[in-house]
This record gives sequence, C-alpha cells and structure tokens, in this order.
Amino acid sequence: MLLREVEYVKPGSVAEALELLAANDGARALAGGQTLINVMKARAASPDMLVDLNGLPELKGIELASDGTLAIGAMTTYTELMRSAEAKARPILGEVCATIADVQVRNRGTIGGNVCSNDPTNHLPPLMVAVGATMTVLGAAGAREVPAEEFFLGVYMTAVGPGELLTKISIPAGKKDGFAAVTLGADGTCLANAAATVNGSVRVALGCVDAVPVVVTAGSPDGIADAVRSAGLDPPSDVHASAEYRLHLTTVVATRAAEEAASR
Amino acid sequence: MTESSSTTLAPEKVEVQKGWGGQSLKRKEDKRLLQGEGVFVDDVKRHGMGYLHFVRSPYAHAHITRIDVSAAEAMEGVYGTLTGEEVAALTEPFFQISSVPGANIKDYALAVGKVRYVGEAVVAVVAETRELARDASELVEVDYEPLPALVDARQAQEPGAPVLHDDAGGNLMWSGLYSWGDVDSAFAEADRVIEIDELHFHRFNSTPLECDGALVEFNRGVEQWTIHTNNQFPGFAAIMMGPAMQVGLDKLRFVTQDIGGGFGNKITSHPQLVVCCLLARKLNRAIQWTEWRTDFHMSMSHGNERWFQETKVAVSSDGTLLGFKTKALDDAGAWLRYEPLGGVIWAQVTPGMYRWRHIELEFTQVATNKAPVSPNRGYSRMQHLWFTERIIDIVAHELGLDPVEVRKKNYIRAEDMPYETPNGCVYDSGDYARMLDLALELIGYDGLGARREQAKANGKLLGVGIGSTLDSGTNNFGQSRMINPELQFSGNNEVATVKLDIFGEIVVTLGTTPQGQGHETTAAQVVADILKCSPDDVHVRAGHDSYWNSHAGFSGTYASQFAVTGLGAVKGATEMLRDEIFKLAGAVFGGVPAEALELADGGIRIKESPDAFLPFMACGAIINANNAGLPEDLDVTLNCRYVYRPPFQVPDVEKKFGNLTLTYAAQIHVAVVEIDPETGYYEIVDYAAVDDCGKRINPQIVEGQVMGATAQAIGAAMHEIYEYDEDGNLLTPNFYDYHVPHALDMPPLATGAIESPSPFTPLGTKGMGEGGGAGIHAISAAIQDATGKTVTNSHNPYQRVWELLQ
Amino acid sequence: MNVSGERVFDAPRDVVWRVMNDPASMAKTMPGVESFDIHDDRRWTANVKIPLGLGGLKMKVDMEKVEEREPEFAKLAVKGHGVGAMMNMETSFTLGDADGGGTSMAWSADVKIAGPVGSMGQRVLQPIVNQQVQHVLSALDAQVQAAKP
Amino acid sequence: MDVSVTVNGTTYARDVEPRKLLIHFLRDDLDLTGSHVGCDTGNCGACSVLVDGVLVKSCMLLAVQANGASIETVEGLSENGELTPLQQSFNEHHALQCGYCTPGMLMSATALLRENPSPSEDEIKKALQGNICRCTGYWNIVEAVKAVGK
Repeated sequence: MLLREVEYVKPGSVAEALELLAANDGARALAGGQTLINVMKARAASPDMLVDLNGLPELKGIELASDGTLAIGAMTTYTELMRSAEAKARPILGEVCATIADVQVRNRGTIGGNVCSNDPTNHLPPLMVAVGATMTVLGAAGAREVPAEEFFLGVYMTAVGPGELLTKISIPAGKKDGFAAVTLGADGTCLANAAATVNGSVRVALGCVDAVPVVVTAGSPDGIADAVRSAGLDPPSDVHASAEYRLHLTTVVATRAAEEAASR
Repeated sequence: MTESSSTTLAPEKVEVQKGWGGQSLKRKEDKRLLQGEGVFVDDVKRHGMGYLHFVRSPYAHAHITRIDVSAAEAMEGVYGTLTGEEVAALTEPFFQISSVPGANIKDYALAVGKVRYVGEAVVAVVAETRELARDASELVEVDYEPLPALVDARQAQEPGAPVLHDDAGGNLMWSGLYSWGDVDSAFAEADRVIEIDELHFHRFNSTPLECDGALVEFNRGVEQWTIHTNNQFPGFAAIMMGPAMQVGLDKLRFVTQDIGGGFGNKITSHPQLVVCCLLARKLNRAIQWTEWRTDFHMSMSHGNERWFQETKVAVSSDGTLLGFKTKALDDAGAWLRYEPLGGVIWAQVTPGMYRWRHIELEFTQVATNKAPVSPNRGYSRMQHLWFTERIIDIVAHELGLDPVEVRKKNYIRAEDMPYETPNGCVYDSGDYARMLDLALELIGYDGLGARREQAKANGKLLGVGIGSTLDSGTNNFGQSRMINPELQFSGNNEVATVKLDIFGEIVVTLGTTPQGQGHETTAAQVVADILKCSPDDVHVRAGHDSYWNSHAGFSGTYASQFAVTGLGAVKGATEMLRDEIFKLAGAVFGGVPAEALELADGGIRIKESPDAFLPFMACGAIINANNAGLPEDLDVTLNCRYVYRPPFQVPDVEKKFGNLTLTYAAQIHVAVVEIDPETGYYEIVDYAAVDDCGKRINPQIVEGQVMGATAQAIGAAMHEIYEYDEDGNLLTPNFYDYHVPHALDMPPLATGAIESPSPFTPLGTKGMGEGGGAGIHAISAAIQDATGKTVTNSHNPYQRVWELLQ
Repeated sequence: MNVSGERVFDAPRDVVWRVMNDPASMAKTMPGVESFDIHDDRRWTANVKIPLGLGGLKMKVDMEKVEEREPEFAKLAVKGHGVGAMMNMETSFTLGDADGGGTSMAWSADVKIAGPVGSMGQRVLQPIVNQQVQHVLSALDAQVQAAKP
Repeated sequence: MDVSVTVNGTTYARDVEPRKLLIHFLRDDLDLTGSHVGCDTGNCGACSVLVDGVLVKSCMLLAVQANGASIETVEGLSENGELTPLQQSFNEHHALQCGYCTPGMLMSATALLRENPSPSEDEIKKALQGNICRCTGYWNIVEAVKAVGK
C-alpha cells in the first residue's frame, strides 16, 4: 500500500505534459492508475515523477466521423466508452469494456492506460489489433500514427517512447467482431482471450500467449484452430494455466471469437 | 427472476419457539458497523505511535549471514529496529505443543540465523509514518546464503531432503498410529477391498477481509502491556507469549472490539504480538502494526495441506462399509504455531457420518519451506471429512452403486443417537438420512435426469454431488495429550458476567472475541428469556478485554462453541442474577418466599398482589447505592460471574479413546455443476445446504453462517490455493492470483434446516459455523459425476477438470 | 524458470569465444547497463536498470565464471540484488562448428526471481525474460560481427 | 502538497505527501476510519468511496488527485444517526457479519441505486463485483439491495 516517494505534477495541457515527460527521465504518465498505482504499491516499479493526465480535455471525448471511424481520446474511461452513443458504432468495444474487472475499475481505468500497460492478460490489446485500430502518439516532434499491430512491443512496453503520449485511438467502422475469453471467475483475469473480425477472411488477435498480441488468419472460423496451432506459440505457464492448457484454450477462444464475428 | 436464496424448514422437526430464543432478532451489532463506526484494530491510534514494518525473507530457505540495520536506523523519522538476535536474547523460544521430534524446534518471534519460508519476518523497523517504516525497511541489509527448498511434503523424509530444523534431526514433526476396532478381520470378511493410491487436500485459508494487526502500549510503571489486537483466541496467545517473554499473564492485557473476520486464521499472531511488545518497551512508545494482504498470504495461518496415501476400504458387495486403512501425511509448513494439534483434531469425526467400526490411520506431520499452517474454518476435520466423502463416492463408483443409497445405507441412524464412535466420541443427536432427503428435495434431485439430457444437448456435462459433514464443536482440550502426554490441558471453559447496575441496566460481559457471529444479539436473547425483559434492555459489552475479569483459559471465539460455552456461561450467570433478584425482593418485601414471586415487565412482583412490584432499577439502586438496613445475611451482589465447564473426562491417551468434543452439528450440501468439456470451465448452477445445529437461538444468524461457510467452500473447491513453485515462491500472494468468490460467482442457493437439540448442552444448542467443508466434498463429487472420472484432489480449477476429460 | 535455445553466428568460433569471455563486450549485450566493474577475468559486477516498462528495475548484478573449457563451454553464475527483487541465474553455453560454416551456440539459463517483483506473476515475468533474452542474443550478434577481423 | 477536499460536506485542508493514497489520507489524516483496507492490489473494494459522485477504490487514487473534489464515505450516509433504508435493509436481511466489507458494499450499492433505482438481481451482482465479502457469500447482500430497489 505504501508507495516510494514520488513527485506529482498535474499539467494544464498536453503540451505541458509532454514537456514534463521529456524533461524528466524517471517521469511516467498517470492515466487511470488502476495498474500503475498497484504496481507502485508493490514497489515493483517506482517512477520519480507522476504526470497526471486526468482532467486534460484534449485527451477525452469520443467522436464518430462520417465514414464511421471512431476517434476515442486516450483518457476515456471504460465506463464512458460503455455509455457512449457514438461508440455503439463498433458494438464490440463497449461489450468488452463491460467485462473488465468491476465498476470501480471501469469508472477510473482508461482505454489508453489499458493498451499502454499492455499486460499480456489485458482485454484491449488483442481487441485493438483485431479491429485494426490506429494509435496516435504525440511527441515533441509532433504526432505519429501507429497501427495497433506495431504498437505493442512488450509487456508494459509500447511504441510510446520517452517523452511521448498516446493521445487518441482511431477505430474504423465495422460490426462483424467477436471476443472470447476464459477467465478466472466471472470478469476475472483472462487465462486466454482472443478478439476476431471478419472482413472477407477471418482475423484473430490472441492475448495471454505472448508479450504482445499474436495475429492469426484463416478463410473461415473452422480454419482458426489450426492457424493457432501452427502459429508456433510458446505461451507462458502460470499457476492458473500450463503452457499446454493455455495453448488449447487459445484454440477454443479464438474459434469462438471467430464464430461470433462471423455470426454478426 | 429467481431468488438468489431461499430457506426451507422441515416443520415437523422444528420446535415451536416461545420467548426470544429461536427468533431471528435483528443484530445489535449492525448499527455501528453500518455507519462506519465499528472499532477495528487498525482504527486504534495513540499519540506518537510508531508504525512497524517487517523486513521479510525473499528466500524459502537460507542462512542469514549478515544483518545491518545501521542505515535504516540512521534514517530520519526512524524510531528503531528489532532483529532476531535481539529476540533470541530477550525471549525464550515459544512453548511447543508437540512431543519429540517437533518439541525440539526453537521458534522465535523473528527468524534467528536462518529463514524457512518466503515472507518470514527477519527484522522489524519502526518509524514515524507507515511510508517511512517501509522506506527504512529497504535500507536494512540482509545477506543470505540460499539453501535448497523443500516444498513437497512427500519428499520431506527422503534421504538427502533439505532439513528445516536441525534441532529436530529431520523434517518429521509428529507421527502417531490410530487404530480402533478389529481392522484385520474387517478386511478379511470384506467382499471387496477398494484401494485408493493417493488423495490430496490442498492448501488454502479463509482470508478474512481484515488482516492481522495490533496497537501495543507498554506501561513502564506497572510493567504491563496493553495489546489492542484482533487475535481471536487471546487465551492461547497469552499462554504462548507469557512464558516466551518470561512475564506473568497479568502483564498482558488483551483488548478487542470489532474483528473483521477470523475463521481460525487469527489465532496464531503471537509471534508478531511479541515483536510489538518488545519494541513498545524498547522504544518506549505505542507500536502500531498493520498486516497487509500480501503479508497475510505469505505468512499467516494457511490451512493444513494433507495427503491420504495407500488407502484401503473394506466393503460388502451391497455397499456396506466395514472400515478403512490410510496414511495421512500432513504438511505443517515451516513452524508449529498451533500444530501438531491438527494431528488429533481430525479424530473428533473419525468415522464421518458412517457406521463403520474398524479404522486405522497412520498420521505423519512434516515441516516444509512454506508458511506455517494454523486453524482454518473446519480445521483438520474438513480434510478428514473430505477424505471420508471421497471414499463414499469412489466406492459407489467402483461398485456401480448410487451414492445416495450408499450414504443412506451407512449413515448413523437417528435411533442410534447418542452414538459412540469407534474412538469414543459421542455424537449427541441428528438425523442424517432426513437431512439428505431434504437436501435432495431442495435441489430437485428427481428432475436432474432431464437436466442432464438438456445439458448434453447443449454440449455440456451436468453432474450432481453430495457432501456430508460434521461440525464438531466445544473441544475437550484433553485430546492434546494424545499429541503429547506431558501436556496438562483438558476440558474447556468460557465465562460471562451479568450484573444489574444502579439504574437497572442489565450489563453482560463475555469472554469471547466475536468476528461477526452476533454474540451481542444472541446473548441478549438468552438473558431476556431468563429475566423476562426485552433484549433491548440488555447491554452486552462489545468485544473483549482481559481486564474485565470475564475470561478463562480457553476464552475466545473459535472451534464452533459459542452457542454452547458462551451462551452456557451467559445462561448460568443470568440464572444466578435471577436468583439474587428473588432473594433481594423477598427481603425487601419483608420475607416473601421465592415461590411467591415472579419476574415480569422488567421487574419482580408478588404473584398474588402484582402491585407489589420492584423494578430492576430499584433492585440495582438498593444493592449498589441504598443498601442500609438490608438483612446482614443477605448474600446478594447483583453482579454474577459464571464459568461454564462442559462435562468432559480426560481421554485415554494409550487407546486414543474418549469424547473429544461435546456437540456434533451436521451439514449436508448438494451441488450441481455444469462443465464445458472443451475448456474445463464449469459453473455451479444449483446448490442446496441443509444444516442441523440443534436448537437455534437466532435462525437468521445460523443461516448466515451456513451461507458464509458455503461460499468459502465454493472458493476453495474451484480457485483458492496457496501454490508454491519449486523454489518456494508463493504464486498466489494477492487477490489477483488467489481468486476468492465475487458476487457474480455465486450460484442460486437453497438452505434448509432441521433441529435435533443436543441433550448435552445448557440450551439444546450445538456449536456451528464450520460446516462449509461440505461444499468442497459436494463439488468434488459433482465433478466426478459429470466427468465419470475419479476426483482425487480437493482443488479442481478449470485446468484439472479439463485434464480429467483428456 | 528455464530458458534455452540455439543460435548460429556468422563468425569463426575463436571470435565468438573471445567476445563471450570479454566482460567489456558482454557488458554491451546486457539490458540497461549503467556501470560496470571488472574484478578479474572470472568475476565482474554491473549496475543495471532492467527495463520493466512500468519503470526500470535497478539491480546490482554479480557475475562469476564458474566453469570454462576453451573454446567450447562456459558456465556463469549470476546474482542480482535490487530493492524489491533478487535474481539468481545459472547460464551456460556450448560452442560448436555450425554445418554450413559459422559457429553454433547452444545456450541455457535457469532464472530465479524472488521478492515483490516475483509476485507480479509468471504470466508477466516469463514474456519479459524471453524478450530480454532475445535482446541479449541480437546484441551479442552485433558484438561478434564487430569483433570479426 | 496542499490538498483540500470536502468529505461528507466538511472541507478539510491538509499538507500531504504526493505518494499518500486517498484511503490512508481518509483514515490516518482525517480520522475517517469507516472506509477499510482489505487488500493491497485494488481487488477487495473495502475502501470504495464516491469522488464527485463516481464510485472508486480509494486505494488506487492518490490523495493529491482528489484535491478540490467532493467525497462521500460511509460516515456520510445516514443523518443524525438514523439508518438509511439501505442500511436498514442490510440489518433486516443480515447482509453483514463482521462488517468489515460493509462500508464499501454500501457505497457500491448507493452508487447503483442512484443510477438504477430498481436493479435486477444480475445488475446488483454486477454492481457489487468489485467488493469482496468473506462472511456472507453475498446472497443476503443481494437480497438487501434488491429489497430497497423495489
């Protein structure tokens, strides 16, 4: 419960936040804090400075463009996404957010924080990859657009470099999506999860099996299980699932996600 | 929408209740708790108190080669530290319950020279704030020389296994052979001998939501410690701490108000309390210790992990059980903090609910590099009853018999009650077959065939399982002599005082340390019935204070006994007070005999002329403040202390024979599971729990205990486990990986009750609350039923179920 | 946890051996090295900041070569002490001539992590370790190429 | 850092370390000990409070982040000692035993009922998913909330 000493700064603008992050090697952006604060409690990580992104209107808001593209501010909470009329344009987003942890966490946790922490068991990294999201990363040099597939680099590591911020996630129009997971109790930690989209062929992003989401494709949902098996996965073993069991679960949830996507 | 829970009574079995006893009176405790005004240990503060933080071992097994606290002590805001060397110099090792070899280990409040499990406390640091104390703990330098870790009890006695305690000459802590009846001839005349190679009961505990803690003050003038703590068995803590600290028990004052759950897990905090006491004296300031969740998981009171090996069961072809033989191997973890009592406690329920008479069990307890085990709801009996229930279902499976029929054929019958078990325990009352019928009725047993088909049509596997347990309550501590004949413990006791104060207040003081069992309410119900007043007029003091002179050697709240020992004491003290009120009134009315008087409307009056009425207020005022002129020989104080002592004999230590507990409440649970064969994922889709704890003073409180125990069983059966890797790292040190049930995980529940009053207790009640193990048995059985595969482990997460199906 | 693998370097075995037994060039292959002290040809110490994403994990790492059979086998014992983490690693490699030229290296490591960081759970740590190993190997390759005559 | 918060209508100004969690600030600095700590990983919900009307776990928020906010805790539910209908329902349905999780449960239920005055059983369970209770098995808590909803 007891964090190491840390400096706290509440910038008034994204520009100020970027300066603070660039100027301080040990600074980290604080989004919802539902992962970062916990890791700091365990003292498994201890940034020197927290740059609080809460209350920056530039990072909020959900906009639906005429072509159906959703632009979601990185500091949008799960609850805000679930309740957003615009976000219904891509129904899977709200459906998946509704199964993350619990009300308190959903009220505070943000989609930007979820993808930036990129814990292998998180829901959103595979979902973002599956729906073909584009991440807008802002730095001193200006903004970069990074496809979700290239965004995730490792556990707790993403394309957001030192002195940069994820500001926005853009998601193209679409309805034929699916998500399936086997969790530790209802709404618990994912032992295996997969997000799928059908767009002609079936594209499934697998979570929980590697440091970053793994994409497999097939002509139809029936082909997905084989695609998973031949993807050369080496999933981690932990107290809840051995590598072998996790691999098996992944073939099942991948197929179920694909079937759900195809059925819509 | 279906009700999440419903209650059914077996009407013909429930006595019509008169008075307050038997009513579901709303709890007196609730008002403060609902307003955030309870006082839990972490709410207690003192001026200038220092916050304690423990430096814990990152290694499961290692020599401590160097400890340097200088950097920590030099830090600003740090008040001081305590090391194992200091503890060893200032205290004696804790008294050991075990006979040799376990008796030879040297257990101190902090690790001395060696660490034996991850999370063991090595150094204590005290500072001005919680944060500073933890900061400073990171400056404490400890050098370790890692040793190989022993994490599997089955390897503990193999040659070359790492040895935890050189003093004990090996990892064997205690062993004993229990044999009753004529086992050999039972096996000789058996039609079938069923062999079960190995059954495993896993390691978990009840994780009370409030962890342990203390605020300890030292009064230099009288050299006495005041220990505000949530320890649930101060009597035990005191007899552990006094000799270790070489002080009389009058120097240790235990104070408790509200406790955030205990379930047995808060009995063995005496090592941490000793550290607080030593630091309070050393630093001359109040010491505040908060145990955090991760600390609790790593170091506090895990439940006993147990293997049952080479089990042989003697049965007739019709499913009649004759007897069994087995070898129980118990994993005590690194220290014997309450152990090896688990090595005899199981024997309270030796035959389970069944009539077999020929039983042999070889019990062995070993030390491993894991957190020490201590009592956990259902302590040691739960492990054994899971074993006996597994036997029933495995036998039924092997013989192709219906588990319901095998149970009914072998259950001890109502007409056999009171029933003496092969080892001399006396089951006081009960009707197990009737309970099973009620449970099956509640679950809709007859309709399950159709549901099975329906599930199959959906690609699911449906299974039903029964769990029968006994909740043996009110220990005869004489059973400890079977562990160590030297011990001078036997019987049991509990205390209550009831007094009538100046303004007529009826004040009740208990020796117990409730953690949510509603003692303030049920005690008031008992008092009100005797004094013919309203429970609202009865003021039951909240919590425990050993200054109140209302505690005895075994005072506390543990082992299913309040309804017998606690309420027995309340009844005794209240009857004494009632008789004194009669005496006083007789004198005040000028020599009116007791037979001519009666209690009514919060006072006492003359039956024939009700106008002659003396309210309790007058009684209290006369004795306490206006007593001139009362007859000299009037021996009345209106302040009555009563010690309830259950009728026990010292058991026969040679034969390991005798009555080990006074009451035997019974539970029969039925669980219906639905398994997704593709993943092993499963849900409990229906659940029924039938309880018989004799006369119920407050049925709603009793049902609450049944529900809570059931939920804990569901968590333990499906998810909860303290799993270690081969290096002795705990893999489930927090609520992320140690998954306890949440609201969405709970199945629909139907509860039922029958009442078989105990002939042996003051109120016909039985201790209860620990019967939840039934849920673990029921879920193991349901998974076996659904998969058709023998279930040999009490912990069945999705992966294990999937593996069963491969 | 145990990790192992095989890797082929496009360089003669003596070059690979030299690099792998030169503390200075080994230092360049380790993640987040901040400072480096060589005590003798068998023992050296590094102060590293292992990138854990949520903030680097500072560790003092002592390495000792416990076994050596030039030019094919070496075994190192690595002990790391950090606030909130203890690491013990035993790693060894065997060099051989790769068919098709170059040098093959069969390597294995047994990594033990204890302390709060350990409690983050293997589902997190295992991918982290795998990833760090990949970094080390590619950095090693770079060193080998640079060392080629 | 200077922090000013309004808790249950009373404004408090304090100087706090940035690293201090809101739950410790409430309990240790403001002596509002009704909210509890049951874990150290944000799972148990015993520390749940409403910050500007939003239900959060006060162990995953720094006190400094609450600067200027209006906070509701269990101590603020009932007025002059009178139990609210929700609190009464908990008492009537025996929805608490040790009472340690109760403050957090009450805050979660309060947040639910404000948005959804007559929730279904599933909606209640979903709303209480972030609050661990080890005594009751949740059944009576769900019944208590349901009863107030009707």
